[in-house]
Amino acid sequence: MIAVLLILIPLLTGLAAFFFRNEKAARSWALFSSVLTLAVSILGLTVLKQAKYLSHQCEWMQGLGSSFSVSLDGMGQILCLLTAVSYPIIFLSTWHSSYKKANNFFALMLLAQAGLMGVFLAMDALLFYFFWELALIPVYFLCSQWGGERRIQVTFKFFIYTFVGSVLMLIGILFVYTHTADHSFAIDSFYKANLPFGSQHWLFWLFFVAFAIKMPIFPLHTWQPDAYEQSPTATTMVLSGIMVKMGVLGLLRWLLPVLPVASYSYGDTVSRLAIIGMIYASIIAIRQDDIKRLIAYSSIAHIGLMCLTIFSENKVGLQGVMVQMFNHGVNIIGLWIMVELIERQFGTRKMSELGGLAQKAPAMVIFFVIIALANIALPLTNAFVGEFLMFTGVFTSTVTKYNILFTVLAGLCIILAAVYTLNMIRKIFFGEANALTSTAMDLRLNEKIALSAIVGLIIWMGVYPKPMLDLTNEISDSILKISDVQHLLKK
Amino acid sequence: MNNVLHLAYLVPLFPLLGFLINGLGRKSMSKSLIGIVGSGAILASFVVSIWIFMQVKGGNTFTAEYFDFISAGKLTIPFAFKIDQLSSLFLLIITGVGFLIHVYSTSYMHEEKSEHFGRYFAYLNLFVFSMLLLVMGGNYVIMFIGWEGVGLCSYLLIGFWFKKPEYNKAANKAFIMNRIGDLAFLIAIFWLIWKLDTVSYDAVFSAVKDGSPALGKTDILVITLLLFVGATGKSAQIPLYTWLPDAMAGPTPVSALIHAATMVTAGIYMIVRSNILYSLAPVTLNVIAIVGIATALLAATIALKQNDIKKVLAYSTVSQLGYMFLALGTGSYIAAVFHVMTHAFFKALLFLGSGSVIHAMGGEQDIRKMGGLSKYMKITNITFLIGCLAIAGIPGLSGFFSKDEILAGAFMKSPILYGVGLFTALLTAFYMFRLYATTFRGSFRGTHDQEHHLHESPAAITFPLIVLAILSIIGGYVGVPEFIMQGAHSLNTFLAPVIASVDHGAGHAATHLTHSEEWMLTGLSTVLIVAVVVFAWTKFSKKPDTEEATGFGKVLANKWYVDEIYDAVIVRPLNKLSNFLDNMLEKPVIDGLVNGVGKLVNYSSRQLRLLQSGQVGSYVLLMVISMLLIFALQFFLRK
Amino acid sequence: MALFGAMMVITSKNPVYSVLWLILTFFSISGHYILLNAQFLAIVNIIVYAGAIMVLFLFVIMLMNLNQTTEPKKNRWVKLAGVVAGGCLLLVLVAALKDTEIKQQTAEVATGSIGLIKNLGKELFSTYVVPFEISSILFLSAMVGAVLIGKKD
Amino acid sequence: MNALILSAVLGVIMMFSGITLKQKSAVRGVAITGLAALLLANILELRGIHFFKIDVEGMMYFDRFALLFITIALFATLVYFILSARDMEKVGADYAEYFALIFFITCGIILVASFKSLLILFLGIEIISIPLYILTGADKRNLKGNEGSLKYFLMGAFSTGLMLMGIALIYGAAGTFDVEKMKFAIETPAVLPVTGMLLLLFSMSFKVSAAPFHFWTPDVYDGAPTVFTSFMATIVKAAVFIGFIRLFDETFGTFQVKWQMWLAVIAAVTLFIGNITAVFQQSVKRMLAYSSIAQAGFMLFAVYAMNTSAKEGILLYAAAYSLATIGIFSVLNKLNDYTFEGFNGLAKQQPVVAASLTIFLLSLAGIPLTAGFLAKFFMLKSVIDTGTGVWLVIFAVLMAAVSVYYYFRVIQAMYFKEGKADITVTATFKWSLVAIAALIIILGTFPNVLINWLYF
Amino acid sequence: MPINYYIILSIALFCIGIVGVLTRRNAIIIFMCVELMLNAVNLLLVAFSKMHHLAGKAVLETAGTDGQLFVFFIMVVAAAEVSVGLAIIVMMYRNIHSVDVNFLNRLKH
Repeated sequence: MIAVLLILIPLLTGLAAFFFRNEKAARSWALFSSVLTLAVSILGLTVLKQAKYLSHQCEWMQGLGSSFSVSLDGMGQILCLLTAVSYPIIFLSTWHSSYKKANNFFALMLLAQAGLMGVFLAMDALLFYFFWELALIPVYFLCSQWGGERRIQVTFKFFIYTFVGSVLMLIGILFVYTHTADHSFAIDSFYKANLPFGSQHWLFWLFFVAFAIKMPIFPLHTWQPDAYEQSPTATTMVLSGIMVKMGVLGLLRWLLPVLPVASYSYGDTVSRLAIIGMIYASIIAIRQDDIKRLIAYSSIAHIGLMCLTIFSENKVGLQGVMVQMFNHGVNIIGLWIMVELIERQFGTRKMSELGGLAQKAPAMVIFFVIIALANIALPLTNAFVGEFLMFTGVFTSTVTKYNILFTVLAGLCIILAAVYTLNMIRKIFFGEANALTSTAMDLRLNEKIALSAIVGLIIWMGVYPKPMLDLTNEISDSILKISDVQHLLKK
Repeated sequence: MNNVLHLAYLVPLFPLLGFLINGLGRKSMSKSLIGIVGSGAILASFVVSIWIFMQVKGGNTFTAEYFDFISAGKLTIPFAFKIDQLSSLFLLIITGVGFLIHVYSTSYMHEEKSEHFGRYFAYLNLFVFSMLLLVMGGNYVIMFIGWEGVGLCSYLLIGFWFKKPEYNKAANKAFIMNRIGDLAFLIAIFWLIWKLDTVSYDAVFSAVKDGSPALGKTDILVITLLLFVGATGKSAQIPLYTWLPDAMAGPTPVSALIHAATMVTAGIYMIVRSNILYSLAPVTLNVIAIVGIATALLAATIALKQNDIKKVLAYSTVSQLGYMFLALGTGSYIAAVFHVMTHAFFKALLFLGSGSVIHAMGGEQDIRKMGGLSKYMKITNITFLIGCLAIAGIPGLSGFFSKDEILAGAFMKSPILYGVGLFTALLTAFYMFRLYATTFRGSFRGTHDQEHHLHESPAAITFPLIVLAILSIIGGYVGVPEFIMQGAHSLNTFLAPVIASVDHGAGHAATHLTHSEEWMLTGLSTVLIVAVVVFAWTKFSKKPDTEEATGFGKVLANKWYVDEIYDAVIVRPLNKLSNFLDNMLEKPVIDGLVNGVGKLVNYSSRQLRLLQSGQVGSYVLLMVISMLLIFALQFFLRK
Repeated sequence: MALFGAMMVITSKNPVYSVLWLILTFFSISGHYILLNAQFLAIVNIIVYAGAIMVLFLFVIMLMNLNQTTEPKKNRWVKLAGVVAGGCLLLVLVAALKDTEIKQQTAEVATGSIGLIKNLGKELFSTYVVPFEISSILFLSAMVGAVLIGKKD
Repeated sequence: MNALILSAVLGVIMMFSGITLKQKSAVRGVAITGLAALLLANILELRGIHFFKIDVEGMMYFDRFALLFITIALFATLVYFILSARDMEKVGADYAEYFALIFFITCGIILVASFKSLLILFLGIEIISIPLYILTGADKRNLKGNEGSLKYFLMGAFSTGLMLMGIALIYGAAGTFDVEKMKFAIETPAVLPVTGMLLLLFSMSFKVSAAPFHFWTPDVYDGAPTVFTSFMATIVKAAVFIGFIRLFDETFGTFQVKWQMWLAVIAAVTLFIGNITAVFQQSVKRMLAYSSIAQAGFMLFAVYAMNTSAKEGILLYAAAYSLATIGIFSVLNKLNDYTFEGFNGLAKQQPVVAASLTIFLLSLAGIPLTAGFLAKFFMLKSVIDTGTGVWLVIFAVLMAAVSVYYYFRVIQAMYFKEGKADITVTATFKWSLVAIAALIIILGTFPNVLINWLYF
Repeated sequence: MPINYYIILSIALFCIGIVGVLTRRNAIIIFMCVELMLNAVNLLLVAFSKMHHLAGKAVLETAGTDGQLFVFFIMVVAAAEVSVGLAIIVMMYRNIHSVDVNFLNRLKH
């Protein structure tokens, strides 16, 4: 019930939002809806956490062997919570950004939320694919309609890029489907599918490319900086905070357990790509002048670490990834809020044109510094927990021989992250104020609330991450159990 | 839980509260209130620390676990504090010196706006909190939290005056260099987890002690090396020392507290904490000794030609830290801790004294523009002199005892180490008295305006100076060498439980050298030092070293060009690489490939549509040709 | 003769000659029909094709005054390509079909009664009545179409 | 059978209605009512009620598959009439005759969908083709229309020749035209039927505009009056596909190995040419012509795979593709400017129309939750089910991604570009569009509606 | 007469028709060539019809009739086609005063 509600609320309210005429009303409606979703999500975490509330299955396309099957497992809980938490924050923080045809904007945002929820909840491959695409369409319209100057080409590139990935995945899904014993798209059948080792190898790449584009993994990442740069910031938050998690979730739920042998044998290859991407993106981030691009590259680096960890197939690591999915989402949304504030005030995102904001906007700088530090995984912030566990996972991995090398190389990104993040802080906030920034205004109440929520989450998850880690315990075990290659090979 | 030391959480709690109150209320609170909250929090911690120290002294050590910080898979990391001799001693130093510096700051920073004043104290409290976490942590992860936390506060405080771009750059540099070390530290932690599935001190040390098969010789070697790399970052050793002199951009009390007394000694604390591991890794010890002595020498040479009062002290700090590492490398862990303690006193004193001078000079830091200040600032003059004597190692003062112990240890390890160490000590004495003489002796060389303003600092400044001066004098008597007075080395006795007694490791210096040898060494060094002091004093009182350095002096004045080399070897190539990747790889190649696919599609579209010529004849011809092809292949090739 | 006629159809410069050659070809094909004892078809062929259709062609050609104008030369290469392609197709098909599995069978020549109107008619109006009716739809539509197109507006 | 006879009769009625009814709206009314009756009659036959008891044994075969397709085709035609009938007025004066011809084409469609003898297939295809030649040239003063018509005619006649040769060769081998009585052995590589089969393959490929026999398509679709392009690009093409499938399933099913490879090649080439060439088009009409080629490539998958899911899928595909394309053409009809710029800013002027159009385009592009996605899904599934031709599938989806490019150009023009694509539409038109869009979504979400029919 | 002869003859006629379509520019002549192709088919069908009659008449008296009937239908269709086709050509001629297919190049690319 919870699972269905999580999809239905944004879907229905989103559709309803199309019919609002008044911007203010649409905005409030969207906020209301997102808070409602959040409430439901929290309800699912606390009061109604018995299995019967969390999953739902009903007939749908039974002729095809597909059913409408949604369920909240630990990973789903985390990601749905992330989605549910992000939306109110996004709406709050962009309360003062005005959009042409705001009703459409909010409607599409909510529809995107429905799609995202669906992706995180779907326990049926076809349903998963449906939502996968469905989340993309509203985002396409959001970016193309309300984005920056080059929005149309850039969004289009993004769309086609991800579309290519997803149709490849569709073929993979279909192929696995034909090999399931009961001709079903259900996730359990997929896990039990008796796939010949030979076809696992190319199937792996079909799936991986789809997820890699979404995450994105080097060298399939080039849509991302452009897309982040050109999208309206509220959408960028969705894109980078939540949407990239689709890829991570895909790897965890649909790749590792479905194709364990191939995941094992290509683990090193993928890890290498991930590491190259991490270092590459971190280095490029150093010289970016546009804040959005900088954050985009930093996100590539962070996601690369998740990918690396996933393929080290190690419990600590997987738990780290799941926690980090939440944390990364929270942090990067926080960063985008800052970017939005800066851009709205000064009309520029170029760091070279900013500077000295710290004098005029002390509250802003505090929030920014905290979030930025969380972004570079300073201890007692949330990202530290995630990254620590992920690195531990990589380092103690038993599926690769190169665990030490991987960790060290990936670790370089910690240093590089400090370099570009601190440079960013310095260039934006420190130094003397210039003509542009001397008129700066500090945060408004709504922004303070949104940012406080984020900072609260950062600290909470950084100091006491246990509740979240507990959520990941069972699911990471079950994923690892299914994808245990040694066991399979013995058979 | 029953142990009273469970209350140890109070120690970091007070600074944390102070941080929160000052941080959130900095706009609404008055400066005096901020000062009281800030200093009071530390005082409260100090009081609790004394109580803890008493408990520990009474033999009560305890590891207090509060909650599970991280538990994932087989790994469980509790949020735990370990209270034992080592940490309680450090608690005293941190909260004690910290309190004095807080008091000092209330006056020193008084000219800042209330908002920034509050911010300053918030940072300072946060720093103390982090430092306390570092030393109290019951496992490596908690230590790492503190470890990064102090790095953060150092970053924040160096860049405290955020309007000055170069200060911010210095802050960044400090943080990034620390991060390099931190990475090594982290990897060491991962290694421990990999091999032992735990990071708790107790578990790790007992595993080592019991010779757990999970942890081989190589593992220990790598872990210790990595930890040491971590320490070089935090404690400013070669090759990661260059941030520390730049860190002098921060307010002077900060330099005193963070960059002299406490934070930079974290590396020493870590190694002493893990001394069991190190004792099993002689190679690492050798590396530490060499790096330590090299750093000591290098920094001392640079200090010879510096003209910024704080820079001199900064290089002196680096040099002294090198000394401490030398001690660690020779296995004299207690000597290192001893030196940490004495150094905390006299270096804090020196920094605060220099702060007093700077304060009086209206922000001027160049010693060439000072001189003759002893006339105007009596207390500062005397206390500063005490500090200089202490650091130079004049007998009777604290520095003498600790330095002597280190040199003795070095001699036992290798006479070369001793020789270089002694030479460094002489250099130290030389540049310190160059500094002292140039600043306080001779005649005033500043502007008339400045001279007019010269005055003794207020009590909030002089009080800490006096206290620290007293400590600098008497601080050494907790570790009076055995050869002078049997059983007077109370520090040795106190710390003995936390130092592993590993048979083949290098034990206490005193047990291996005869008393007469020690007397001889001590005598030699004392005589030489006194000679140097007298030489420097007389030389620079009369004719201060005001002209530009030339020749080799210029190399020294420019810090051996290390910053330039780093810039050329690392920073600029990295920036260039970044530019290169962005402009030459990212856009044209990778994105170009992606766009190229699009262009290819477009191009082929343009070409393919030419096939649609509009001519029926060619349409039919193409159809016939394709039919022909299919027939031909069907019948003649695909039989 | 049929082949020769056919060749001439496609090589004659003057459309009228082409039509005449085509009529010749049709006649020769009709000859084959008679040879195969398909008298009905032979007659129909001559009436419908050689008679009606070809007259229609001729009529149109005359209407357009095309008899005088020789058509402009098509690009020689295109022509050559056409001939080569057609020739190759012929070669391939002949090569393929010459070994067909039914080559031993023969067509009944000059005997057999199925080609007679009586038999064909019986069959046409029994088994093939539906297609026959359907062809009326075809004619209807062709008629409507021809009127629609040919009508002056 | 109900539908066949009725549609022939309706054709005749429409011929005369042009004379008796002076009001164009009346003609339209008759046509729409007639078609609705036709649809009803067919549905009744689907339920087992036959109006006419005619023995068509050996000639036609009205099975579920055929009847279902006929229903779809008739429904699509009805939709087409509702949306576009008014626009036929623009073409020329012979309003009633157009309807008559379309009804005759419907006859042909029914024949092609239900043939059992090659003779009926031939007649059906000719009944479809001949009126189409005329409709293409219906706008007599339009040189493009004339040209398209002549091209279509010449090439169509040529392909008829190929087809007849094929039929003749097969007759030579089998001695019958009845598809059920032909039994070709797999083992012996019979040259005669293979040649005939290939010739039929070529001519059918021509009719469904599969590359490299597609050349007529863009020119004809572009030249023909837009209303008729809409009809021939959708319903007619789908019908020929049904014929294609039936032919190759029942006649040549036994030596699938012989043609599967070629079909794969043709499908791949078709996808490639259709999609790639569409990318650079400036005119939406011509783009849609190429897109229809591309879609044909996808539909060829059904012929390639020739299994249950292929047959289910081709019906869905026919419905999805026809509805969406008819919808797009109906809007295109109202525009003056057929280039992409013509759509600029449509979303501002006509949000409802633009939204429906977007759904049609998404459906064509194969985005989930639209019928178009499921249709493509079935096609892919059918091929993957055969266990061969994975390369083909991968190639196809890559091409589908290319197709997104040109479909979305229209969406971009409507939503993200400034312009004044002002069209006037009636409320009926608007809500019909919305209804179709809703239908597409429903088909895409709950395809069982259609599929269950197949089994009941 | 062996059926092979007829097959080859028909194929030859058919191919000549194709070559004609390929090489000529006059729409009417192209159309005539198509008719030639149809006639080739007719001839082949009749030949096959007789062949099957010979082979199958023992079983069924009317064996092979269908072939000839098919020819009949082809002629029917051809006639219809010709009427429409010529109408189109005439329409074309009225508009551009030419029947040269090379001038049909308004629609391309």
